[in-house]
Amino acid sequence: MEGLHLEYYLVVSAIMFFAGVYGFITRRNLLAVLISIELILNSVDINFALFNRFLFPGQLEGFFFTLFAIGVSACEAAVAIAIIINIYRNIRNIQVKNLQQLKD
Amino acid sequence: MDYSNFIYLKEELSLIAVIVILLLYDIFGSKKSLNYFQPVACLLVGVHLLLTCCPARAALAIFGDTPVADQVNAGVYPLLSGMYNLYPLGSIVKSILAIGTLIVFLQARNWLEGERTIIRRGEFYLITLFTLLGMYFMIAAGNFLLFYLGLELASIPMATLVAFDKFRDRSAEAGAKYILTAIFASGLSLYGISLIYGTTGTLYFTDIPAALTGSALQVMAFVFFFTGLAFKLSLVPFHQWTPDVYEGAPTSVTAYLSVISKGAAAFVLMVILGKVFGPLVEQWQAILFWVIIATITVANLFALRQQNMKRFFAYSSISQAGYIMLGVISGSTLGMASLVYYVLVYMFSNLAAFGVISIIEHRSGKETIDDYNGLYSTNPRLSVVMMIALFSLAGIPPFAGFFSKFFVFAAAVEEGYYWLVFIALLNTVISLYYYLRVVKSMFINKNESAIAGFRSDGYTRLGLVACSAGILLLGLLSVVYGEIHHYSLGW
Amino acid sequence: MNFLSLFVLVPVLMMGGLFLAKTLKQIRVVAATGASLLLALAVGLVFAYLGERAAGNTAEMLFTAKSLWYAPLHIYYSVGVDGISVAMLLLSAIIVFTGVFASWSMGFLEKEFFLWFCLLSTGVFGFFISIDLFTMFMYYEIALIPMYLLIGVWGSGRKEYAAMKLTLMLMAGSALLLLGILGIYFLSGESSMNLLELARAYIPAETQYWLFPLVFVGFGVLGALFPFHTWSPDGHASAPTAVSMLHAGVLMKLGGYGCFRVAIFLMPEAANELAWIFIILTGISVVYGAYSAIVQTDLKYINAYSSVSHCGLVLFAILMLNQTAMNGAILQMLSHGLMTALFFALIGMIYGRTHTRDIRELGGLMKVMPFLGVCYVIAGLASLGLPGLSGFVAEMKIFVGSFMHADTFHRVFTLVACTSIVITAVYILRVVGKILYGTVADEHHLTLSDANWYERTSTIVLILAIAGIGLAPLWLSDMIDGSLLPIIQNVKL
Amino acid sequence: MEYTLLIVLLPLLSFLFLGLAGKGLKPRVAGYIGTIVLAIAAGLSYITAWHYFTTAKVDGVFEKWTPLNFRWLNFTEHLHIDLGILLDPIAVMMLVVITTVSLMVHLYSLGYMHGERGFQRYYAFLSLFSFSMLGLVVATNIFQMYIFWELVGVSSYLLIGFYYTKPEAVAASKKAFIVTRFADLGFLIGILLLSFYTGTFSFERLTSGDTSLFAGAEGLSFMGCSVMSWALALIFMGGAGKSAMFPLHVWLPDAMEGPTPVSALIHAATMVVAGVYLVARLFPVYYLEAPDVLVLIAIVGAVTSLYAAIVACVQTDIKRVLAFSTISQIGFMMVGLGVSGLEGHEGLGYMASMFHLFTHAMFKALLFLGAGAIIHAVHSNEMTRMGGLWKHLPITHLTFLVACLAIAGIPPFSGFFSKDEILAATFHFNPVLGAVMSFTAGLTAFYMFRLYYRIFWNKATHHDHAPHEAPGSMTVPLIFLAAVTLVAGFIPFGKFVTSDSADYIIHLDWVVATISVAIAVIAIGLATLFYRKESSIPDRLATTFRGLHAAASQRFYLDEVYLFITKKIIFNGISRPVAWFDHHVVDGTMNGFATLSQRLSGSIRGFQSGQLQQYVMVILLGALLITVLVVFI
Repeated sequence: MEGLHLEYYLVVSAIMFFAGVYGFITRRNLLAVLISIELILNSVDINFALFNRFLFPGQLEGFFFTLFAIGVSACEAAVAIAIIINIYRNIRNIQVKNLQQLKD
Repeated sequence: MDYSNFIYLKEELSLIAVIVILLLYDIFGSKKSLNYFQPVACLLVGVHLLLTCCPARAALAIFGDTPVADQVNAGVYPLLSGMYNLYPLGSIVKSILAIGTLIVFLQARNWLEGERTIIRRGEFYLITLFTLLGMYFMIAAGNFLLFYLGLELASIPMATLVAFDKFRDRSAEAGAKYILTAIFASGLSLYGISLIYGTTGTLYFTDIPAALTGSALQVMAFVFFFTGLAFKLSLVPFHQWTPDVYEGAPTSVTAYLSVISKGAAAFVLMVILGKVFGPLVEQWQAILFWVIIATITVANLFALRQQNMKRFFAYSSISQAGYIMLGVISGSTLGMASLVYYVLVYMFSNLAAFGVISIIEHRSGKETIDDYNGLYSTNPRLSVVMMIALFSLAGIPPFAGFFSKFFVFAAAVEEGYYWLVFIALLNTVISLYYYLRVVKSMFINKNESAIAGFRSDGYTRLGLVACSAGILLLGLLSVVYGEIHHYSLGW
Repeated sequence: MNFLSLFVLVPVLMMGGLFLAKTLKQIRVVAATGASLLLALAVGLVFAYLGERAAGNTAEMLFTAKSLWYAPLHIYYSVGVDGISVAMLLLSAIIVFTGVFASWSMGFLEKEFFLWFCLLSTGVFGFFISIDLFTMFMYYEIALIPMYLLIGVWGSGRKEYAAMKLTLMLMAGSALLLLGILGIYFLSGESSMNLLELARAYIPAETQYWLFPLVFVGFGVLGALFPFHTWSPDGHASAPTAVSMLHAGVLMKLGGYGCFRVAIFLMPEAANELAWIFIILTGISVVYGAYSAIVQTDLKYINAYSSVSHCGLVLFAILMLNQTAMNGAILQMLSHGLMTALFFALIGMIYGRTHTRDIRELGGLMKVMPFLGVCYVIAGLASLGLPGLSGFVAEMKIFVGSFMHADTFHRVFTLVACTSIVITAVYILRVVGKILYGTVADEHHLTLSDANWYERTSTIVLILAIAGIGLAPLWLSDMIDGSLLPIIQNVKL
Repeated sequence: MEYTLLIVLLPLLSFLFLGLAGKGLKPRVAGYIGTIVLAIAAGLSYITAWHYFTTAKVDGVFEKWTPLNFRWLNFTEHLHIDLGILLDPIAVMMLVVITTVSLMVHLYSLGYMHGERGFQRYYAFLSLFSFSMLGLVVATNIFQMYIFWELVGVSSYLLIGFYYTKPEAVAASKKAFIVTRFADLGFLIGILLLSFYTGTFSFERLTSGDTSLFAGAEGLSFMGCSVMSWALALIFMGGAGKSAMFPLHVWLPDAMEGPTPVSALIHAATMVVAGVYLVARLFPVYYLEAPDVLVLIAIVGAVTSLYAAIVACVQTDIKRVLAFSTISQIGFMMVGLGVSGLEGHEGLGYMASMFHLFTHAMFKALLFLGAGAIIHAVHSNEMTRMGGLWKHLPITHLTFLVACLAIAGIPPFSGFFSKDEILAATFHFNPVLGAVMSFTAGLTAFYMFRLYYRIFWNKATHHDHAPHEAPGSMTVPLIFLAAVTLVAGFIPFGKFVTSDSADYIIHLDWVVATISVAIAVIAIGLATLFYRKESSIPDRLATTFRGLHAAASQRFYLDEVYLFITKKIIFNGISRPVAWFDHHVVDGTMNGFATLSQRLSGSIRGFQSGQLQQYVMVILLGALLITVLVVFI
């Protein structure tokens, strides 16, 4: 515990965050994109837990926030997957590049 | 805290009651009785609206709790240990949103009664009301947690609404784009909130300002947080989803998205900027300054050459968001009042326009500007409603849009934003150009094969009449603005 | 209720009446009744005003009334008139009246036409009775937007382009204006939108320096200030008759009136300091418009450029900041309003018969339609400043007044502006000679008829007004003079 | 004296009545109304003259009477346009001249214009003209004069263009109006300058000799001339325009396109001398404040006079000859004014000039009316279509001859007296100028008799039907005017109209008189030699002086110069470029904004690519960029 400062964890979460962003931007499959988003959300969860644990140990706000955020991200994933399935049903494909009917 | 305090939550509770009733109705109602779903939904929302509009003071007086009533009247009254804020202006905004929702419901009939959606019509009303509830929470939030939950409640169901026409791949594409961008934006926003929590140690709105130091990290946190709301408001550069989603989504949903969702976000943004990020005022004003310029200008430039009506209105609504932000940037009482008023007027105008677009789309399947050529000769009333709406959006007197624009400009000028207002004003000229394009196609252009004349159903007409009345009267009757301004004092 | 508000109420009621009207006859009855009522009101107002003044009422504005409208911004619905607004109201009423008769037989969509026409009149009348900046601005914009549809739907030629250009340019002008008004409101320290209260307040000089151009250019666009005048030729050329009449006759006056009521009245120091820039611009307008008119071949273009020249003279005179010139400017507004309306009415009537406005295709019309021909000559003579018609009075006031300016620069520019009277003669006579005299250019024209009763009504009323001002200008000029004093005093501070 | 108002007002009423109701009247009735009204006005003028000249003399000096003066328009407290009636010797004289000639013309037109389309309109215009001209001469102030000056110009415009279906007439009317308008610009600027420095328009104050009035302009000068000189020179420019002084005379010959009686009234007897009248009106001001301008006036007058006389020698259109002769004679009047002094005997030029104005009005009107009768008879203006008419038109012939003798300066016809005095004054002023004027007088005699012979003698041309004498309504005016021409020379003019309103005893300068009569006789002799019978001398002379002849018959190419200025410089050189500039640069800029926005809109459309991941990237980059900007800037 002593060896691991807050900063290390923060670095991890930041890396997760940007990995998620990177994934979102580069992956071609909608599901992979969705997974990348989960990475982002999880990095945030880590952040909340960390701050609560390290900086404001007397509170529970951060932990609660984490819990709620996890719940919400589950909902988001569910809705997103439902829509992706719908897309698959319509165009038999879930490649991001096929989502380009709407532009200009 | 005793249970009588629940009366303060009358907006949310009554909405939840409505939702529950409708849910049960949808589940257990017979197939025949479901034909009356729309009137019932409208009626219930109407009842809810009455409750919302009924001032907290009066409601409290019934329960004999006058001291609290006075306190509420004077300003913010925290409830649930500060998690929930009760303040009159919030109630006003909520009732505005409820009115908008009601009009959207009125106008949804044509679409929902179609063969592919008729079995799912109940869902539309329910999901819409859920998002409305989310917005209520956002508005009432006194803590980032509630705010976040409200935000998500307002945006996740929205994605299902966008993708509601599940057999149209455009609708699905729009839904996917919406949900993924929304999650991404809320991810950024959450990241920002986490950093704020990290640097201040609290999530309560009232405690944060004291702990803000203006450090680089906090500024970054703020910007990330801001992204989430800017996304909902579709401010440039967070706007790119808007045209695609607006075009792809069912028209009623687009209307809802462009007005209610945006209005709530604008109000909440202003409240949070003022209440929570007050110490960072210089930073956020600088940010808004450029964001507003970019928003109005870019959106106008894009709108210039749009052909699809819905897409066109998407860009129009982006630029309108820029004007709304003029109220936010001022940060003053005048700004707040003007913002709320602007949202109200904008709501009526945009809903009128979308009402017309919607009914034309469902009666004729046409939705490009050129299709509207010669509309006046076949459907004069619809054309006039559309024209009024467009003029109001462009800010032409005697329609209400003129007044709302004037007030946001006044608010910004009061704080010395002369250049900003100047640029915004020049942009109104561009916007006038493209609004007039539509007017031109309806009134001036000749068309052999104009959209055939038809008679719209009673609900739609009621909705359109309500919108037109709003557009015509809101400006001339100063009492509306006066009330809003009165309750905006000190927010 | 204050009876000035009737000026706004009557057009609104007319709109209601038109809305209910079913047949063409009913529409005409409503329009004619309303317009006559307005004219009667305006004439009554003139008498009431003169009566009050004769009775020794020296208040700056008469018949004032105000009621709070938007408290947070201190916006009142406040009305009041002085001699200048009375004169402008009379002008507007005359033009509206004659405009109704000039558009007696539009041929299609009469109801809509008159509805928009009434909305336009509402704006115009409202503008002149207002003494609150906000309502003034509101009415100003109300008057602008109907133009788009009036030109776009009922116009001719490149009407869509012209309508769009006109609307956008005027709106751009009003954008500047809005900023200026907000600036005045917030920087005067008075927290008032009332013109009279603002005039007593002191706007810091350095603020005036940037507010003045905003307001002046904002109104100036409508007053066809060079180089923002280009909406005018195209717009006028494409507009239907009554709209050209109302637009050139009254709407362009809104610009001059506004420059004068708002820009100069409220910001006298900047007016003194910055006038020279605008004097150059307006001086250019005057000469430039006249020269441009010489080579045009479309009747309406000729008249439109002539309007640029004449309206330039209005702004030019206003900037001289002395009583005589300003008085001349107001008279010029009246005079130009009447004669240009007459011109447009006649051009409309000629066009309605010959279906061309190209002077190369017209000729010898005097023989075919003597009444219209004579009226056209009278309009032309008024335009080139024949004594006994209104143009002379106004121009002489302007020239004498401007020349009295102590500064050589102003006097030199006055002389430059004077030269326009020669150029005016050139293009007016060119047109008259071309279209009215000579041999009939087109044999089909020989079968054309002279003016109808409604056309005669319209032109005769205008000619009477023109001659009335031209023959007995003293009462009018005195009425205006009395109201100029506050402005002059403000400028001299 | 209030009835003098009627003199002015009656023609106005007549104009309004004929103008508004004329269409419903029979042509003849309209003519009678106009004529009767004018007759009343003429009668009133004579009464006025008699009344004035018998009672206005106080201490040997004619007083100025102002029976009527009211404020018409305010400029400032002390600067205002009044309308009123000012009676002084010249005004009264002009009233008589104008009403007389106008009456004659009205009468004459009954016959001459008989059966013309627009007969009523014609009489309405004549009334309008009479009104304007009368208003002009009785003006109490310079601005009133300017007002009526413009009105006169318009009536002239309307009457020249009376035959509006004839393109030449339309062009001539346009030209007349525009050229005089241009001159009026000078007049107006002159008024502006004058009133700016003196603070008044009133003739009474301006000519009172009170030099303190001009103190404001003291010491101010522009380009070497004092401000007052400029002002007065510019005012003279107005007069020069109306009085067809070189080089602003170009409109007058063309103005002959109007009906001949109109030429007689407006373009010979009355309107064209308005410039002379203007200078005479302001004479004290000219004399005291800007003597240099008077010299200018004399020179302009002399040049005009000589130029017009030369051109007149080669014209073949009889009305043009008369037109140039008019120009030349007005030149004489101008010279008379230019060389005149103010007080007592110095004022000979002034008196002579006014006298000449009076006599010239009569005999020139006579000439024009005579020419009208001739044209009426042969239906042509060209000398070549005439000849040998004396036996067909006996009355016309005789009266014409009287007029020719008068203009040639043969005693005892009126022209002799007036012209001789001008010559005397000129010689007194400057012998060279006097010589030039004498030469011009000789030319006058020459071209008038050229005209006379070519019309009435020379080779008779064949006519389809024999020319016959004009009806009574036309010959009566001729006889009347001839009678006036015969006796007018004996009017003791110096008793009535002088520069200082005091008596002036005329005594003939015998030397000058002898010389000028001798010159005139020689000139008439030459003309007789050349033109009495058909002769080849003129042709031979024309070939000998080919250049001069060609130049003179082309009026020394002045019209071409004007055409060049208007067509090439103003129309093509200024207006077209201005219109081009307006259309392409000013308008182009505005359109450019529109195009620019459209272009910009087009160029950024790829930004909205429809790609989800790009949207997200933009969001992220936007957020980062904003952070960076806010944190580091």
